[in-house]
Amino acid sequence: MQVVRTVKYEEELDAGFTNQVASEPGGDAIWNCLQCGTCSAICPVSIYMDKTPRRIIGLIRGGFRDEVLGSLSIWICTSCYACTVECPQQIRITDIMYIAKRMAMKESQYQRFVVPAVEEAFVKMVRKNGRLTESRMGIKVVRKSGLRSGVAMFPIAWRLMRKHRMSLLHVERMQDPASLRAVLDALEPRHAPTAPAAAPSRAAGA
Amino acid sequence: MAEKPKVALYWCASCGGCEEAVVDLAEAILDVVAAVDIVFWPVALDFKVSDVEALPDKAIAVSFINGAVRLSEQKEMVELLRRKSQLVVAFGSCSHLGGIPGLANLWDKASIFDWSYSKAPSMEPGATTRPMTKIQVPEGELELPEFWDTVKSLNQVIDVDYYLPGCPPTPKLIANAVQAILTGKLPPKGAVLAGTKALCSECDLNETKPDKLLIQDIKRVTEVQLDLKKCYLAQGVLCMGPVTRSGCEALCINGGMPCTGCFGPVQESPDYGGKALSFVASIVDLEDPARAQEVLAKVADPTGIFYRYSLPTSKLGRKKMPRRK
Amino acid sequence: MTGYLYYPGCSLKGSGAPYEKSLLAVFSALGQELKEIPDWNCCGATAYLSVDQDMAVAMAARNLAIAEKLDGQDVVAPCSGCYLSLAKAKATLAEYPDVRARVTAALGKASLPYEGRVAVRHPLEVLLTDVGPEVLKKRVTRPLKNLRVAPYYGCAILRPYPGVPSPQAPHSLEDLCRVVGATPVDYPNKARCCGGMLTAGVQSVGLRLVEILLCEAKAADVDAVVTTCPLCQYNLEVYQERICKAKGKDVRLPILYFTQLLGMAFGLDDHALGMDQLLRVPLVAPCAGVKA
Amino acid sequence: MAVVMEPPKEAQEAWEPRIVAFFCNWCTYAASDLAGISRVKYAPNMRIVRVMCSGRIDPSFVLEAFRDGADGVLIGGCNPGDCHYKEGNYKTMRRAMLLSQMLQDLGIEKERFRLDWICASCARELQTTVNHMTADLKRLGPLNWKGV
Amino acid sequence: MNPPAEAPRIGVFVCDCGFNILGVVDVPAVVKFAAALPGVVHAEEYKYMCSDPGQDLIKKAVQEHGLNRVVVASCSPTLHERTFRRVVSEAGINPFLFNMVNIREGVSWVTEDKVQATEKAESLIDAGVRRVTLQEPLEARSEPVNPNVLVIGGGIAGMHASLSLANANRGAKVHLVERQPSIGGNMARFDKTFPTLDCASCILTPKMTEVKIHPNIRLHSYSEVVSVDGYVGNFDVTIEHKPRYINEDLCIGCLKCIEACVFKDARFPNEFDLGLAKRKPIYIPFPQAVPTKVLIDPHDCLYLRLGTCKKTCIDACEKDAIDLEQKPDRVSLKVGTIVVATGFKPFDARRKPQYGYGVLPNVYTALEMERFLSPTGPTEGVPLLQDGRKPETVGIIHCVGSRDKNTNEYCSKVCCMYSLKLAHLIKERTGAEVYNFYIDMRTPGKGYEEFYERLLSEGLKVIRGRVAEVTKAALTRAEKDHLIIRAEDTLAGFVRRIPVDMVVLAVGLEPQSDTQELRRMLNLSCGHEGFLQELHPKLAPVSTATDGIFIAGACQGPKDIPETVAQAGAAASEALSLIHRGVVEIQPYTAVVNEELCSGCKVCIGMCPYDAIGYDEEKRVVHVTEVKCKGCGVCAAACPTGAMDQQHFRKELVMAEIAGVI
Repeated sequence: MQVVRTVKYEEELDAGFTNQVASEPGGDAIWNCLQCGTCSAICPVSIYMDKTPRRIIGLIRGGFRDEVLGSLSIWICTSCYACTVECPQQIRITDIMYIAKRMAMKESQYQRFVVPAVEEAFVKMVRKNGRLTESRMGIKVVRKSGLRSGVAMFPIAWRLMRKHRMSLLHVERMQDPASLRAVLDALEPRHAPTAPAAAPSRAAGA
Repeated sequence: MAEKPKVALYWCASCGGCEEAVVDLAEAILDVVAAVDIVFWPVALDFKVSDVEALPDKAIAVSFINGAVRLSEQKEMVELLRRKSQLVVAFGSCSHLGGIPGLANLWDKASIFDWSYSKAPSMEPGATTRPMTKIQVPEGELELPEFWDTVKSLNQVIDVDYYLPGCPPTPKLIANAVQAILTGKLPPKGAVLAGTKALCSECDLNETKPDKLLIQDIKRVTEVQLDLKKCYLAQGVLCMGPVTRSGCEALCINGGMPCTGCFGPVQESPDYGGKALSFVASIVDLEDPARAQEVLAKVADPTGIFYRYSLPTSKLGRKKMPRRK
Repeated sequence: MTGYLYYPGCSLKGSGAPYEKSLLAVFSALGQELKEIPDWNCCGATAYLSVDQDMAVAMAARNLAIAEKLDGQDVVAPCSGCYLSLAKAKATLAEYPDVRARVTAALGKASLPYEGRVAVRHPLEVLLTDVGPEVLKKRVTRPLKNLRVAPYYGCAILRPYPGVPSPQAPHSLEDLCRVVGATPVDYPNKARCCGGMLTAGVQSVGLRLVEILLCEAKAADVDAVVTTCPLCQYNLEVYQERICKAKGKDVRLPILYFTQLLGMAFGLDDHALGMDQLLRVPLVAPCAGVKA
Repeated sequence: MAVVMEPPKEAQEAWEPRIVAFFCNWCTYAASDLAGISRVKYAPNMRIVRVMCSGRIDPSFVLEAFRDGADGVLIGGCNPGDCHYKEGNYKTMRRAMLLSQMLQDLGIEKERFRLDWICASCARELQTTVNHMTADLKRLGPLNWKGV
Repeated sequence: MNPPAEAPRIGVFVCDCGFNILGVVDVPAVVKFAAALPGVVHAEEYKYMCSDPGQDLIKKAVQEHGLNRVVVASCSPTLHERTFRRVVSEAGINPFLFNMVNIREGVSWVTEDKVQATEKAESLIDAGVRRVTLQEPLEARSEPVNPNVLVIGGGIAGMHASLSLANANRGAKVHLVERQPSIGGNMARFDKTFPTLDCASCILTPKMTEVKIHPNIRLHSYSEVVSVDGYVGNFDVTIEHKPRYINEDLCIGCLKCIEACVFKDARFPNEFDLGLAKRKPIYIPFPQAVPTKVLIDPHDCLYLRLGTCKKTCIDACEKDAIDLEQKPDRVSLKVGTIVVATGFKPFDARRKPQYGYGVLPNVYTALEMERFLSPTGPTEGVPLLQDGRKPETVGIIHCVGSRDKNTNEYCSKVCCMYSLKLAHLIKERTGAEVYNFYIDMRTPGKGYEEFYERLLSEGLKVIRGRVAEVTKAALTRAEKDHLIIRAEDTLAGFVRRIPVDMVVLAVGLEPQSDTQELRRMLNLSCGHEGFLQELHPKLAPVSTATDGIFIAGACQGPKDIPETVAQAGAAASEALSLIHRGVVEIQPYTAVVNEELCSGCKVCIGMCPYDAIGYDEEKRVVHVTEVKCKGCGVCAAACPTGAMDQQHFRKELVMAEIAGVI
């Protein structure tokens, strides 16, 4: 058992963090949170999160930037919007999770974790072909999360292929992916507002 | 009376109806002609402006000026007559309120010329000629008076002593006025020589009105078989009686037509259109907005109907033209 | 012949092939035309939103813009995930002017003006409202009498943009079951998430969610689970073997699409419904070799 | 000269639209009091003239306000059915229908004359109405009827 | 309008109102501006104009400067117009030669920019001064106040108000109208009340009987107010007595008819017990009902529904009180004041499907639990599960429908306390383990926190976490055949799933469903949530914008019984002060016609909903019956010639104000 200092001095926190989140679409009502816990209660995967959704919102309001962007919670969220619908203060918690993910992605703060890597692969493939090919995606997931999981995935892929629901040869592609890229490139990458002179970030919280 | 009082009659932006009205005095005109010395009456007698200028100031006992003021020349003439006359009487709706020509204040010189000289169907397409105030021609320099953007009533140009309302004023009214002037028994300056109350007070059909004057629909005169014995307004036909000054003895109504308001407003409420609109909208007794909108839409042209004779002397006076880029 | 614009989405071209087959079969049987949006692109799903908001919205909005350019008929998105991405893009563009400015400018460059006129709908709602239960019932030739079914909605069709009425207590699948003569069972977790991308990313958590849903369906002793989304169908179907091995519980169950259920009741041919492409087929289906 | 002169540039910036608001005592005036009590801030361009019922507002008052230099006129009354005197606001509604048509005929833009039903507890609605109207008028620029 | 008699000598008094105005408006500059206005001979600033020294300031200034008109620029006229008019008249000036300019609610409280606020204040004062210059002296009219009082709603609020009024009033009648067959309202359904746990019926039944026997109270039970016209001091009220099919004067409440009814078993849901217990077609809502008279439900009674029945009830009744042909009858009466005490309706738990009310077994609302706990309730005081067993574990969920923007955003104030009370009673009666799920335990009243203290020491399990859902999908063996409550224990930091046998939903309080009709009938207004709106939340909590009509209890907003009774007393005293003064001042804002200008066109007559304008045949002009005129001014605006005008709001005054504000 290692004794770790848990108190945070104010200057270690990022005071502007809350408004950063609030200024993004979907983050506007974050200041109204009652900390009532409905979101954590309705969330199907909150029991697997290192910090429950309620605590994430509380941390964002407190300015605990590193704890939030470094947490597992934002990656385990399956965006099923149950919290958004149930929140008595109508805070869009799912959108706030996305905002946190985008910030974490932009500042590559996230720990080495499979979900962000998978999502980055997804984006790359869709940018190239305009559509996703499940088989190729499956391979990428296996590469990212280690060979062991690949072994378990193999029988599934095989049976799907026999049922003509998956194929290694066919690549699902738009006729003219360039027209999609024209749209995407016209949007200069709007990285989430980076933190102002980010406070010296300690090791991510326990 | 050593000398017969001099009288002048002049017409500005006028349809000539007021001149007609004088003639309508029929035999009575003979007494008038006998009693006065007409020194200036362009429509009927060949007097020249120079004749008037030759007269000493205040020489004319009374000038009857009809028609609205729309050209620079008319302004000069009425100012001249003002100088020369002891009394000036605004004769008829145009000089009293701006009259029908006053409705031109919904446009301005540019758009009127644009229509009359280019866009009107009678013009060949692309015609661009415009009237000029000065033009050199072989014979010399020709002049035209300046055409104003805004039509004005007489009292917006010169000081007016009395007003004879009506389009045109009724012969009886004219006779009384002349009589009053000749005998000197005149009300205080600025008075309108007609009734002081609204027309309903002297209209026989007023008794037939139900106590609560409320209508469910508005009909145009052509859309309904009017019961001439009953108040037209109660039958849903727009009659401006309640808001128009009395004095005409309900001439039109006795002729089977609703009053259109040529005698103008009573003293207390100078803006005729605002009051007309208010009472019409108030008596249309409908609470459902859609139904009310549907019926009120039958007042096809509220500005034209409510300000038919009095746009120049209304509170706003004219339309504010959109800025042309 | 009223028509709709059809947005298949990547899954229906892959593991969701039976969904596309049965959808097209059922709609054409009902005389409803489904015109595939020409050169549609991926809706961005949940991944793009984690990378860049504008791009995620633009991805989905491009498809809507193409739909508007055609004749602005309603867009039908069978995959609940795509339905959610398209609806979310439309809502974000309507609510946030600065996002709208940037995205419409970008779409403009690809000469795709976007005004937000087009409606995004799910085929389950289209069938029950535009077509209506009576018309469906008339078309049923082979009522699936003693078929016990667990109606499973998942989350994207319900939240946060309800694709079917009364999102907190949905009943559209139950209504559909009654139309085809099947008996819908009371399935409390019918609106609980199936794990979505988690079954690939964090398998321990994803499989647990799937296990809960399958155990409950098993406990309700049903012949099949009916879903409205290819991702839910994939999760509930392909991991059954692993869960049986790992947890020592028999959770094997056929996982159908509601369009397949309807197609069977219409008496359509099994191949046309992609029944043979399922890993496990309900006994009542002809191709299961056993006559109803 | 009918063409309206453009006010000089810098007057444009310093210029603040002036809204004359006729509020009925029972509903909209009560809402303005509630806005005060709840510190709901709104554009200061509006000046309230209190009357007992929106039905008291004579269209001539509106014409007078525009002639005297108002850039916008707002009438606030109770929702139909809520009038303290049973039916006063129905007359207001009908008069406003004809009046807005007449004002547009006279070149006064539609946004310059508004009739809004604002109930006694609708402080927020009052705030949005005043702010929106002020923004509209800033876009339209001064009416400046004296210059017509 | 005749010109003002003497030259105007106006005094302008600008109030700082502490910092409320001074903080934003540059008052000294405003005073300097006012001093320079035409007609103003004196202008000064003071900290609190409405205070005594402030009022004396005015009187002194009137003397010193010979003022004949006064303008006070301070708060809203709705607050202090009457105060300052009294001061001005005491200083010898006609009270209507006074004008109040609102620069607090109208300016300082709603404007950020100080310069613009000062400019706005100055232009409003300019308008106020121009207006006061043209104002005419008027006399307020006084009307007699009818001593009778109408009280709508026979719950604890209505009963207490009626008793306070009836005890004070020599000879005047209190008409108490109650919609249900018996008075008692929602409180009659409770078993115990917090925080003292004294039994609801023990403190309620004596009051009910007192109401029954009080000579000054005429109880109209099973009746509704149908229409209210008139104004303060003179309301014409029509009440409809719904048919009980029993002659109330004859029935002595012996209840023999109930036994004799053809329906041997009670099969129809009893509304008083929220349908949990059953009753016959002929019934009495609950044993201590007042009046203790039976009634027949026409939807259930065979004869009234189908017209065929042996009518055994009639034979059983010795008093021959049953009259199956009874029709509703209406009675009209005059009252001077009205007290509205119509109470609340509980939030319909079906609007929260996540809690499974009406779907899952053993999920009840708090009101239903009150009936279970009540000795006269369906289970004689011991809450039971549907299978008859006593519950071993019970979960009470707070804030059902309240503090939730998807349903009601407001906090219903009483649910925390009554949930603690229910927890205590359930533990006492069944020995069950009770969990309370709350967001904030709100115990604001006297003895409330101590009550919470007591519950904690009794071992009540409290979990700070708003419940997300109640489900029967068990995940572990222990959860089988239980209702699982899923909530995050935010203090412990864990999401928990707690299996219980029974769930109680602490539903919030909502306005009655027909508040809108009641509001229109009485010319009142409602707040955003739908409760009746008080004149001023702090200064006039039981008065309304309509003089003579007062509100008390939950109809004005969620509150507990102590506060309700306090408000009932307050409403009674407000009504009594009007009654004892005997007269009430009516503002002289009536219409007045200028006969020289009236053409008899009759446009104005149709404008008046109170028929206050008549047509004089000989003079061919209209005339105004001042008593009937309410002073709205609609006729003045419609008059085509300006002959009709409204006192104190004459055309010239409004035109002057317009000129001032621009």
